[in-house]
Amino acid sequence: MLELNGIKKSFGPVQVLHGVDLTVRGGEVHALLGENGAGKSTLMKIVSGILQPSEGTIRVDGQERTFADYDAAIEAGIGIVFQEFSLIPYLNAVDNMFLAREKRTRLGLLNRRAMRERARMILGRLGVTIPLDVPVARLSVAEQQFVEIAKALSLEARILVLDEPTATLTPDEVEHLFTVMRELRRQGVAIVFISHHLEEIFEICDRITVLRDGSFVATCAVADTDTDRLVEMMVGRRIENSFPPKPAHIPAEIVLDCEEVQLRKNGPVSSFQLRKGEILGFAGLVGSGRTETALAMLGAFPAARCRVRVDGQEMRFREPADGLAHGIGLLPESRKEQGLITSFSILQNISLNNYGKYRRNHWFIDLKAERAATADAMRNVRVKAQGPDARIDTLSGGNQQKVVIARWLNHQTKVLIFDEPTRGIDVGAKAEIYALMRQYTAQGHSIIMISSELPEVIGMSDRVCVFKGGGIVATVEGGHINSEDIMTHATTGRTQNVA
Amino acid sequence: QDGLKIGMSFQEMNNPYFVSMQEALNEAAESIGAEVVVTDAAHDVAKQISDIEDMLQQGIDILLINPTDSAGVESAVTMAKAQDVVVVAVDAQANGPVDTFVGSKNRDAGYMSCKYLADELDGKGEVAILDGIPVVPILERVEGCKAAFAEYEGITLVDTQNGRQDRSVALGVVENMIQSHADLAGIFSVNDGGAMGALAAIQGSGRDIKLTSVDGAPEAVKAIADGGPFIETTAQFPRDQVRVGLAMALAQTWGARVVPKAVPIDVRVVDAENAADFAW
Amino acid sequence: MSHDATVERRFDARRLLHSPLALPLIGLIVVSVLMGFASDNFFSVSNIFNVLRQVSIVAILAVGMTFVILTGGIDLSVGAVMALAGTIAAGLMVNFGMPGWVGLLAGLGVGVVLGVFNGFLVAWGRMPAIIVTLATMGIARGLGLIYSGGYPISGIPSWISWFGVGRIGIVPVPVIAMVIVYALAWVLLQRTAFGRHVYAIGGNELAAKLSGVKTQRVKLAVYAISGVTAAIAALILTGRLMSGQPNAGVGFELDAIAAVVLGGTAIAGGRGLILGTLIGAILLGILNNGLNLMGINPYMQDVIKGLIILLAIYIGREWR
Amino acid sequence: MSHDATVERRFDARRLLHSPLALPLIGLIVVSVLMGFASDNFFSVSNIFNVLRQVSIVAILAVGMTFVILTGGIDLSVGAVMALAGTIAAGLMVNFGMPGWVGLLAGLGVGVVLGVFNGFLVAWGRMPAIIVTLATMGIARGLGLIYSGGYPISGIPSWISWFGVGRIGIVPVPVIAMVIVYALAWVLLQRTAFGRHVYAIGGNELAAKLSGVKTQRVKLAVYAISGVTAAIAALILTGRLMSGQPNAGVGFELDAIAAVVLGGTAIAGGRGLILGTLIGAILLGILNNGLNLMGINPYMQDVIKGLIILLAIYIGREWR
Ligand SMILES: Nc1ncnc2c1ncn2[C@@H]1O[C@H](COP(=O)(O)OP(=O)(O)OP(=O)(O)O)[C@@H](O)[C@H]1O
Ligand SMILES: Nc1ncnc2c1ncn2[C@@H]1O[C@H](COP(=O)(O)OP(=O)(O)OP(=O)(O)O)[C@@H](O)[C@H]1O
Ligand SMILES: [Mg+2]
Ligand SMILES: [Mg+2]
Repeated sequence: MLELNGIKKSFGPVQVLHGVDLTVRGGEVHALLGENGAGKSTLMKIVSGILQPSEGTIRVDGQERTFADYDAAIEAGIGIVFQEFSLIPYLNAVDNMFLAREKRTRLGLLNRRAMRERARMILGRLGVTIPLDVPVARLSVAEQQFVEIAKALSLEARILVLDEPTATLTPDEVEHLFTVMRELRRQGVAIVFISHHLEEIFEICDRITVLRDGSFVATCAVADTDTDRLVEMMVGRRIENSFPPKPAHIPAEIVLDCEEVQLRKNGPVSSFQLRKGEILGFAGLVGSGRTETALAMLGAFPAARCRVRVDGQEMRFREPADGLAHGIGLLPESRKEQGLITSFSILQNISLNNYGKYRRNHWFIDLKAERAATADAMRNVRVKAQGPDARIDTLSGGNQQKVVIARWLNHQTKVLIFDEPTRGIDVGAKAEIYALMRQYTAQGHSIIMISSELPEVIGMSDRVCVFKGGGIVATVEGGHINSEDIMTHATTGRTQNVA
Repeated sequence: QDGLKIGMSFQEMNNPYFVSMQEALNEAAESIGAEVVVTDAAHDVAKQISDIEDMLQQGIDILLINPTDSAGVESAVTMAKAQDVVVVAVDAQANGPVDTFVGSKNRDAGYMSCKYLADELDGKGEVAILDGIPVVPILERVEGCKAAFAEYEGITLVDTQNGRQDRSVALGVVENMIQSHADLAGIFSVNDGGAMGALAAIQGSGRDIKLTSVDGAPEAVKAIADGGPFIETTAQFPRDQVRVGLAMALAQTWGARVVPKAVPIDVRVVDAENAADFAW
Repeated sequence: MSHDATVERRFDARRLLHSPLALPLIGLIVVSVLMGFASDNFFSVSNIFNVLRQVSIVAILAVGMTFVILTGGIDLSVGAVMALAGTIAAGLMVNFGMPGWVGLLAGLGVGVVLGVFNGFLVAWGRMPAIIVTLATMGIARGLGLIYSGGYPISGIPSWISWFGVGRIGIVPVPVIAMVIVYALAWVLLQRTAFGRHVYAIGGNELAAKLSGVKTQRVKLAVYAISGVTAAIAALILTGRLMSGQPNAGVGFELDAIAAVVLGGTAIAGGRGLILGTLIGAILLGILNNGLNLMGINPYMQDVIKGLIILLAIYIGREWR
Repeated sequence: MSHDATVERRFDARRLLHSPLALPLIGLIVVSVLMGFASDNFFSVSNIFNVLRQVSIVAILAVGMTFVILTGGIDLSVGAVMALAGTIAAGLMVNFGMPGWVGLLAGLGVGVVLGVFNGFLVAWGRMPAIIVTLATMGIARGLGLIYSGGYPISGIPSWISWFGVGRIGIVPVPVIAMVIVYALAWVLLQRTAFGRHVYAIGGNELAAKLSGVKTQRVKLAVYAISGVTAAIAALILTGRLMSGQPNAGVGFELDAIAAVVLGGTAIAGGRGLILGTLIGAILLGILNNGLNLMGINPYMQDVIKGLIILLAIYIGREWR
């Protein structure tokens, strides 16, 4: 149905695709795999007309096509869910789904009822209920992701591209999505699916194409391969057990004591303690309040109540800067909106909150020291880029995430809150980041890791706080850190109500 | 003489009053074969100083200055004199070593207009003043006007508002004035620009309010000739101010040593009787 | 049962309070009541129409401004474009003896041309709106003054004054014009795809473009609309002043922007309601009128107006 | 070998061309050369210092404006704050017989207070900068007029004129002041953490805040800096005018914005260089001076200036 031949793409002097071939048949789910920066998103942007290839041909149904823009691709039956959100924050879900293809009445006015009904139907198919009257900015990240998917589905595309749609979804929601994908496959739709979760690949995909550094490596059937072989194709080497061993003993010293957090009036009250050198996992379903709890501690979310002790001292942070001053840093969950300064270079992004380290004569930045330190930090997390001066928006999604991680690892704060740290990170890099996290705690620092990836929570956490409905319902440790226990708490746990 | 160069710096040029000055200047200069440079300060003193500095760079021999503000232009006047340029202030006085000042008798103008208004109202009734940008000539007109009103026991000044000498601003301000004073019988506007706005407001309200003003602008004169609420404007003579000013300056370049320090130019009442024959 | 009802009632009141129109409306009511106390004339029918008539010009300019600001742009040229449109219209009638309607059409044409000029440079030229329209402001003012030689152009056909001072029943014509313009703008923004696209561009231009919105065309259109509303305002102004005034409307762009923002529209674009703009414009008009009626020193009026605007926006910030 | 060398050379030229300063500089050179052809006087030393002296006031205002715009804000009050600072300074000297330096300090105080007022409302009040500073503009103008009763205040100690018309060697004092202010601003922006934070806030305020930048303090600081530069400009203005002028500086905010944008700073914030602003201000000054020297009709000057600004920004858009 879709056939790409010898696609090449350069941005200025940098070539990012070196002749990629890809054939997707109707009625199959085709996985596109590769490390961060391998060129997956770029290839899909070419398919959907957002970028033009430097060389190579695109065939749809055997006919050679060139797409001047996304509209032209849509005409040809192609729909895409972008890796970066493309929703309009202040419009509601319906308006977003039908943006630029509104249904009209005979008078040329908006047919709002028809659009609403159709939106409800599509969202129903995805098995989610989303409020249709509020601006999408008020929806959770996962809800936004579903709106995004619904938007692509509303196109009735025959070729559907999903660029990391599951990165922000919980297992349950992923299942919903897969059900819909299977249904579409049955109807003969060709689906290109990008994900860094290999287990998902094996669950839903029929065939796989692997890219490495912008070059085509291989296409094969899922049945003919296994995880190790895939990883080797992607990374060019084997990756051993991705989670580093957990330390046998965590000292009892408490660095952060969150005595009382109540997100909303009449909501549940939770408390937890973070020990020196431990990784404390925050697990829970989407919207269970993990992010908000973290933000509330730093004064970035207006919680009804919040009492925090740092090293035994009562603190009241009004903004993240106060938290930083006391050694608490936050890596936010949405790198683009909350993490990166898009107009800055990689170097400037890494040193953003850390000029204290490169000071000369008290006031001035020591540019040389800054450069040296950031270059190190970049190497540590293996950012793939032209150099420290490259503009952030020329990096692939995963590499952008690595830059934010580099910023915080470089900062060496006593406590680091990592909100979905490996979102969009490839398997190889993930292992390295896990190793870095362990290294970090081994130095006596502590980490709170908010994650929607259960294996990650289980593999990395020394203890796990399980959230539900805005508060902690259970804290598990030791042998209880397993998926059954956590999921039970996350779905059935009872929250304490405080009058 | 090898190319006499005359510079004139106006405070504003989007006003027929100053436009006609410029026309008179161009005619006069042409008749003696002199070159003219004109600048428009757009009511900005700082720009006026820059304008004059630029003209001095061009080597002007005579500077006619129509100051936005008397005090503010002093440094420019000083600089001009330092380069032996003859400086004549036109329409409003300038501080510093100005050679001659040529300007209307603004206090008389305000006095005459308001006396005319009071007489037309038979010496009784509520009146209001439509004020303008606070520069000396305008302040003098208001002062003269108040002096005239004070001579009539039956006249009460009930309101003073600022129409910024702008037709559309004045229109709104006078509409509100009319709303808030049910017995308003007369309005004095400090210039014709504001008066035209006031006239529109009065006509729109359908009330019987008499209007006088200062300037003698073509539009105002026509409105007076047509009859209606606008009954009088005390005319100034912008063209003559420039002509006299230039003459004073020329006299100095020819070597005159005792030119008058100030040449006041008369103003004249223009009303329905003589409006048809009046033009700047 | 009764408990539930309370919850429901409370919920509704909150909804009402959280409507983006709530705050401008409250501001309007508060200011009106204050003015009513301070001046007996304020609540007379004749004064209310007086205020609305005075408001009409800025209110109509603010319609185009709302479209532009919703896309995240700004149009500083509206006052100058209005003046130029009025001047050219009057000039054609007076100096070239053309019939009134030709002049009016020409005025409209001036608005469209300059609006398209702005829109083209912003959309296809990818230049910042603030600087494009600032330049256009200078150009339009200059052209008006060159064309008229600095003189106001009077002597236009007397029926033109109907647009400025006429009435239908007891309602002034400018007020009717204002209502019609607002109604059209409301339909465009709330009930057409074009309107959605205007909001979408202000919310996230890149995302809108990726979704297939023809962002350049839409941007061109909003500046053209701003040009058209400037020309309509020029028509009313010409009718009110019975002349073409090359200097009219200096600073009106700032009043129009103030009206839009007071009306609750986000200056960064993407959020706002056209009815808010109407309320904002009326609020400003009432301030001007009320402070005049109270006979406050005009210099003091600037200060009070500034403080009230700050207060209104400060209280309103929660709603944005 | 020779092939390689070519490639390298070409690459370097591109780098140079892609510096954000390249375009403003080219614009400056082109306009200067044109003006030089059109007017003999243009390239005389005395005229160059004349231009720089004239430029100094707007150029200094534009420094504060650059800081503010880099954070994604805008300051429309600079002209009015400058006028108020000058008026108060002159008023204290003349009406209260205070020594000159007390007056000057008071003027500086006015700038700081109004700057902090703006910054406080923008940062802690979370109000849009355009509307806050618009209101402050009205308030500052009103206060200046109330304080002075509308009259300019003259009769200040004569040594104050040194700041406006004095020279050190052959270099006018305002030019020296301008150079010092720009040097300080350059250091602040390029060599301190504060400067990086200014850029970061303009690039992505939320990200900066979550990363631990004290965004509110930084924003307060940039508006305060803008107030300070307005007060410095007021000092020079007072020296030039030898009086406090409550009406001075109307529209200077627009000239300052134009200088910033012509200098290549993105109006949305996050990107730009202070030296670009200097070049932009000089470019504007040369246009004013050159068009005056050529004896162009003042109305026409507005049109030409507008067109040249558009052209400059249009060509420059690729660089942004
Ligand atoms: N506009 C651009 N200019 C220069 N280089 C770019 C640009 N866009 C992308 N690249 C580069 O192209 C390469 C491929 O990026 P792409 O986004 O396609 O990666 P990806 O495979 O989707 O990675 P990820 O898994 O992290 O999303 C990256 O090295 C990136 O730095
Ligand atoms: N800006 C907002 N306005 C209103 N509700 C919000 C907003 N942001 C989040 N919420 C809601 O608050 C709840 C908690 O969200 P939070 O982001 O803390 O959850 P989470 O457990 O971190 O999950 P996620 O994976 O979505 O980040 C969710 O129900 C979400 O819909
Ligand atoms: Mg990608
Ligand atoms: Mg979260």
